[in-house]
Amino acid sequence: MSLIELRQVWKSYGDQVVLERVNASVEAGEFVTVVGASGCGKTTFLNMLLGTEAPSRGELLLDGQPLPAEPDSRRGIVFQRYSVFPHLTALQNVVVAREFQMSRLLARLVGRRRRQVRQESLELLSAVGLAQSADKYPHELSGGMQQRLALAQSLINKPRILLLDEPFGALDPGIRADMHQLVLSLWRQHQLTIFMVTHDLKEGFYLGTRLWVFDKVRQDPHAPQAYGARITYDLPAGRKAEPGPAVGISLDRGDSDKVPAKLLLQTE
Amino acid sequence: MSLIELRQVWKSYGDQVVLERVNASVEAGEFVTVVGASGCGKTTFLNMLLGTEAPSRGELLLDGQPLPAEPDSRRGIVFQRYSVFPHLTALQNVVVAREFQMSRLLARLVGRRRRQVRQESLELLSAVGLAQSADKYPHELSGGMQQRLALAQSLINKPRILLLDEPFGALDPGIRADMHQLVLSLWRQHQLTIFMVTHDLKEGFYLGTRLWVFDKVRQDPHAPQAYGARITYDLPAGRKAEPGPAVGISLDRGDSDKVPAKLLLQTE
Amino acid sequence: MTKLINRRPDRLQRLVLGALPFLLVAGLYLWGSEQRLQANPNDKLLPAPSKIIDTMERLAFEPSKRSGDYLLWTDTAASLQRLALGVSAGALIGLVFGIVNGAIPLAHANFSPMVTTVSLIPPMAILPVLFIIFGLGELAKVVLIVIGITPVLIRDLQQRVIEIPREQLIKAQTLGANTWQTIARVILPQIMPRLLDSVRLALGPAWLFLIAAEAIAATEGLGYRIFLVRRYLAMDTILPYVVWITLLAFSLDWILRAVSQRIWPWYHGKSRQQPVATS
Amino acid sequence: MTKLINRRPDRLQRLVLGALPFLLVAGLYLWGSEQRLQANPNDKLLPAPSKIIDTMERLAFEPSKRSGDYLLWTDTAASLQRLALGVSAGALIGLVFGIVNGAIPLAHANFSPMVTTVSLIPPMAILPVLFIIFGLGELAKVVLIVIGITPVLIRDLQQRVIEIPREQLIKAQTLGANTWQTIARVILPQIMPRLLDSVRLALGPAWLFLIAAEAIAATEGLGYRIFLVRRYLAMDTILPYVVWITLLAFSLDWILRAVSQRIWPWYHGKSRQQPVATS
Amino acid sequence: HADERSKFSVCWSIYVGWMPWDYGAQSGIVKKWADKYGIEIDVVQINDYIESINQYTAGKYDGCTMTNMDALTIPAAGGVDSTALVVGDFSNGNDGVVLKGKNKLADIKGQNVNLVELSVSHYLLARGLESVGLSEKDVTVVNTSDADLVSAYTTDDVTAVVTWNPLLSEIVAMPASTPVFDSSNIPGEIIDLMVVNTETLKANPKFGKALVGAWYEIMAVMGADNAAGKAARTFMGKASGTDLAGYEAQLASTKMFYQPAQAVDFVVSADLKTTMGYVAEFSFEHGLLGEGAADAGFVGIETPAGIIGDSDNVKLRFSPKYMRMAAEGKL
Ligand SMILES: Nc1ncnc2c1ncn2[C@@H]1O[C@H](COP(=O)(O)OP(=O)(O)OP(=O)(O)O)[C@@H](O)[C@H]1O
Ligand SMILES: Nc1ncnc2c1ncn2[C@@H]1O[C@H](COP(=O)(O)OP(=O)(O)OP(=O)(O)O)[C@@H](O)[C@H]1O
Ligand SMILES: [Mg+2]
Ligand SMILES: [Mg+2]
Repeated sequence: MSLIELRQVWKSYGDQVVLERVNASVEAGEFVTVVGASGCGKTTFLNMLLGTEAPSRGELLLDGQPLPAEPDSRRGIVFQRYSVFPHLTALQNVVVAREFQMSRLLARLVGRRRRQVRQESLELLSAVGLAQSADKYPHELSGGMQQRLALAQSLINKPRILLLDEPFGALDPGIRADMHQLVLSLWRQHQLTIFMVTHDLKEGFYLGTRLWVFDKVRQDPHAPQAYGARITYDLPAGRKAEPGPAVGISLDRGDSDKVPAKLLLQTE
Repeated sequence: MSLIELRQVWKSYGDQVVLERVNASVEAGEFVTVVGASGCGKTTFLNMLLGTEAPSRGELLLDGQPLPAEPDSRRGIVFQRYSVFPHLTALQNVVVAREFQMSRLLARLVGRRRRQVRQESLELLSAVGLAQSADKYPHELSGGMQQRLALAQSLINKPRILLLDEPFGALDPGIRADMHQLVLSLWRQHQLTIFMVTHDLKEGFYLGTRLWVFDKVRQDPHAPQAYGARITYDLPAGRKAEPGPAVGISLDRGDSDKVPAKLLLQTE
Repeated sequence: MTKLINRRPDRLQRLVLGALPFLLVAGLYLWGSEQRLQANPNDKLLPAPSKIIDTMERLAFEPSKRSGDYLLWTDTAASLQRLALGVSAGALIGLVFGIVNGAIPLAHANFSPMVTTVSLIPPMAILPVLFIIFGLGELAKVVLIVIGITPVLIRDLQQRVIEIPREQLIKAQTLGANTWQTIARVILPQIMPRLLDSVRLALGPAWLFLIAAEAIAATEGLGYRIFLVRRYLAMDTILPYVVWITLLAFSLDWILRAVSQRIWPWYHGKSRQQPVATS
Repeated sequence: MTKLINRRPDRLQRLVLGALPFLLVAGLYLWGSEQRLQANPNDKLLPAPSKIIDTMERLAFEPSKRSGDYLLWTDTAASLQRLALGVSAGALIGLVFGIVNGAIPLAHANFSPMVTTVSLIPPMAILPVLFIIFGLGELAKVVLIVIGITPVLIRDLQQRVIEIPREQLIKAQTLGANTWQTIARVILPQIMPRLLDSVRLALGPAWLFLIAAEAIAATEGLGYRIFLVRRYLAMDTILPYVVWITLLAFSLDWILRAVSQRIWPWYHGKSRQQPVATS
Repeated sequence: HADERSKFSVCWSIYVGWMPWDYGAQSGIVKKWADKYGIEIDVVQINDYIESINQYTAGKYDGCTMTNMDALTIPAAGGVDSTALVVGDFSNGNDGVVLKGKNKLADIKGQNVNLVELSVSHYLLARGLESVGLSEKDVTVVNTSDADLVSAYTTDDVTAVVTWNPLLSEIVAMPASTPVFDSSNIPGEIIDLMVVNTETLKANPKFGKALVGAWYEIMAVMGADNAAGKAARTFMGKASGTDLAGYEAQLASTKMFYQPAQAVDFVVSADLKTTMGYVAEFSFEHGLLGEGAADAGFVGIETPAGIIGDSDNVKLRFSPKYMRMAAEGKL
């Protein structure tokens, strides 16, 4: 049985058909990257997987069961922005995720369990390179560090599926390359199934095991809203091949805890 | 005589030295692209050219004269965001620039002069591909269209120097490619001198006639603020060579007036 | 079970839920009124609805015995006129000082501390001073409204001006604009819809000061009537007057918002992009 | 010549410019007072500064003959206590309803229309009703403040809750949080500093209602004293009391801001990134 | 249906004739008398005069100080059966009409007159106008809150006011002000009372006895021309925001009934009935008796000289019963 299965899924808002007849099945452990023109429904698709939107027609199955209509801890998410809690330090941002799970009433842990969760969380922060910034608030972190933190936070409760909606869209190109490595290593290590939306086709090919292109196959020039997008290409992507060698001027000036901002000049 | 000359320019904010001993001269018609790590002083440098910041030490000459300490119409600018006036339509955004110049008291034109300025402005809007959107407000335009508008607005008063501070930083990669063509054609047509800050080294090489890399040459680990950045590389860049052939899946679906959003798959 | 946080009422549910508290209040009133009237049929505190309707009919549709006026309408006209004058004057002063303080750093340094100080003085405390300076006529009432709302309007608007991205002011200068042109073509038109927002917020205090002023010296007006009939505990007049004032306040707010949306589409278009709560 | 829009005063200039209007007002007062006192040495309208200082000394440092209290301090204590009670109660109610209305769509549908309606009623208009319901004791004064500020606080805070990016609420749910946990760990802590902001804004109206309430029913308090001596036009008491109230209002505001900056560095850190005006 | 109780509260507001209540409460005289009858009486000050009457009418207090006219138009017209337990004084110059720059009452014609509308000032104005052959139609009445009359008078807008003390003396002291008519021209028509709920009084005669007993002990102290009397008057002056001299000036224009016998005589005389007839007429004309009132007699008023108006709807009673006990030393 596939992990995720979509059967004839339609999604429309009022008159506007956003997605039509989407069929697909995804196995555990795949890394699906999703590209498509702006406004074609990529985020809508992710929202359906997340449970914040329901399909208008068709079935969306998780482990063969209809997907619950609201987010839960089986599906983690990282948005382009606003993915971490601004009022908590980096460490607290990760700890709180465990506290939600382990203390249903107060969402606060004390004593031994608290120490244990702190320890776990610190390890995960180290894994994403934020050990030195554990006590900083998000506003003291750079954009890239915030997205690392969001990843760590999403992973501590061990979701089976990780949804990423242009997680690197707001980052500098140099920092992106580092994030790519991080996502790939987390994907392997935690044996995740990842859906990632990106605007960058190259990124899609580079990261994914499978690349989906969303596009409309039918167009009515008089009623542009009448038809929705579908998965027009479902391509095997380049994963398993390691990234090509990068040659470049590296303006590396990492402080001890910062992941260096690199400007990579890639050979064309 | 060079158009712009920098002689031993320093810039510091209190204790923090941002730029130190910057020397350079730029001739009319050059296209200088500026790259460097985040926070190294690129925007500060542009601000000095603009006149909103003054050098702490050294001389900054325009046509051999000290640069005036505030912005004027000889230097146009396009920022990453907020570059157009949200309360004016696209056409009004361009017209207002002429009105500032031609009607010192009311900044309003009437009658024949008004019609003439509207005509001029419409032509410029056509040149940047916004003829169909002349009566739209900025919030009705996409990010790329807003930046096109900002370019048209900056150019109508014929500045000698155009300053661009990561003008495409907030745009999708697909749209960027179109913007590159536009900037290059405007540069040629209006015989501009351009300074453009970018985070993308490739973009810098591709667009400029000359590429500057800002970086610190000295570092004091105990006082990271003690030393500023300088122009560490001043490279001749690839301009005059036309862009390499782009092969790819084009998800072109431009409405008649929208510049198509392209996803380019470039050969590596 | 869907989490509470995710459960959204549909139209009908919203209507029913929203009406509930009003029905509850109405029910409580009816019950209390019945109780008291049983104990004392002349009780004035919670008059029966029929009594209230009678009184309102009289105030709205029968000329007063003493002056021959239709009291509700003369009161309303008098109050609305004072409100309009006071709020317009306040808005104008707020606009001028807000823009000057916000746009010109020297003016900000000059006026801002004084404005802050004045905004901290509770106008009620200086009523006697106001009367001495402005007399007791219409002027004094309008001035009380102006004094009550203007400092806040100025601070609001100067803040709004400061929040205009600096990029735009620089941009205007690179297009050749001088200070005056920048104010006239960049700042003023962007501040106008924000002025209307601020005025909508200021209407609450404005009503307050209007009623306070009318309570102190007047011959007509909604606040005058309420405080006059308070002398004989005529709740059958006070309660419908309060409802009427609330309705007027609501309509004014609604009209101002509608006007703003019509005149400045770009301003509301901008917020359309973010979901706007309909609180 | 630098454009006016670009000219920024340095520290000294700011100080001088800022002090100017105050000096002007003081000068005008002295001149006016001198004029009037020459014409009529018993004039009460603009007492000489020496008279004001005498009166203040008496009020602050001599026990009152009647009660043995130091009037200024008992008045201040009484008023501040009422203010603190009213504002705390208002803040608490505002917090609870603001969060519930903002976070739970069903509650929003239920309460929001009522809150909007109540916020439109000018509290002054229902003063008579309030006193009848709540009596004239301390309770009534506190309740007037509560009624005056709470609807606005609720609307403010529910708006702030709605403005928390939806992404965060979804994120919390993907981390396993239920509604209650989301409120306790995500919404409440983020709303607290915003509550303090709203409270600071509400202090102005709170002072207003306090003074209005004290004018009608009290035996001590700053508003009471002003009201009492108003009948005798004792400007030598009224003026310094107004200054004192202004000072108190200013200090309260300052303290609240300082507290907020100390407790919630992340909140102020965020705004540090944008230049914050010091209006 | 009122029950027998042991705790009572009465309210008062600042006015020359009511300051003794404050003195009685502060000096312990009220407590002494309450103790004597085994009850407790709370004496509460309320700043706003109208609010104090409203509170009494709403049933929050068992007694309240007010004038005869307000007793008729607020509690009595509101269906609360009230008894004037103590008739303390009548205004004998304490309320007055003041003109700025003019010196006879007839000059008031055509002017704006600032006063507390529907109060005894309004009544005084009406009586004054009558005396010079004018009517209310000849002037414009501007409702003005009492606390603001003094500052209002300093402006040029205000040329004519009707008010009471201490505001009256402040205003008269200002330049170019002439008092042209005052309550000494209509002696005995503006009466200051302690009004209590009739049913409460019936069920609790002790309450009436204690209040009246206390009142006349206070009167004895304050009326005496000795150090103790002076101290008491100084206290009252301070409490009302002025000093001994100011307070004595106000007393001079107030006909205080220091002896209970004086008050009893006043209440039983037929003049009271005539006065209350005027007051009822005035109140009816101004709509103060409510819309349900068909004529001035809608609310019945009981005086020892007979009932005025509807004897089936008697809501205001003047009874010399308790004051007579005081006069006879039976308390
Ligand atoms: N809640 C909604 N109500 C109505 N229309 C919506 C809603 N959410 C999305 N849409 C519409 O659905 C379409 C798809 O939106 P979506 O955000 O999924 O696109 P996207 O592919 O993620 O675009 P982008 O690349 O810009 O993020 C858009 O036309 C959008 O306007
Ligand atoms: N007005 C100012 N006051 C104090 N420090 C400033 C000011 N403006 C800039 N700086 C500091 O100067 C340094 C250079 O800033 P600048 O904005 O020029 O960098 P940048 O190269 O443009 O960075 P980025 O790539 O992030 O845009 C930074 O450390 C910044 O904090
Ligand atoms: Mg999207
Ligand atoms: Mg920069």
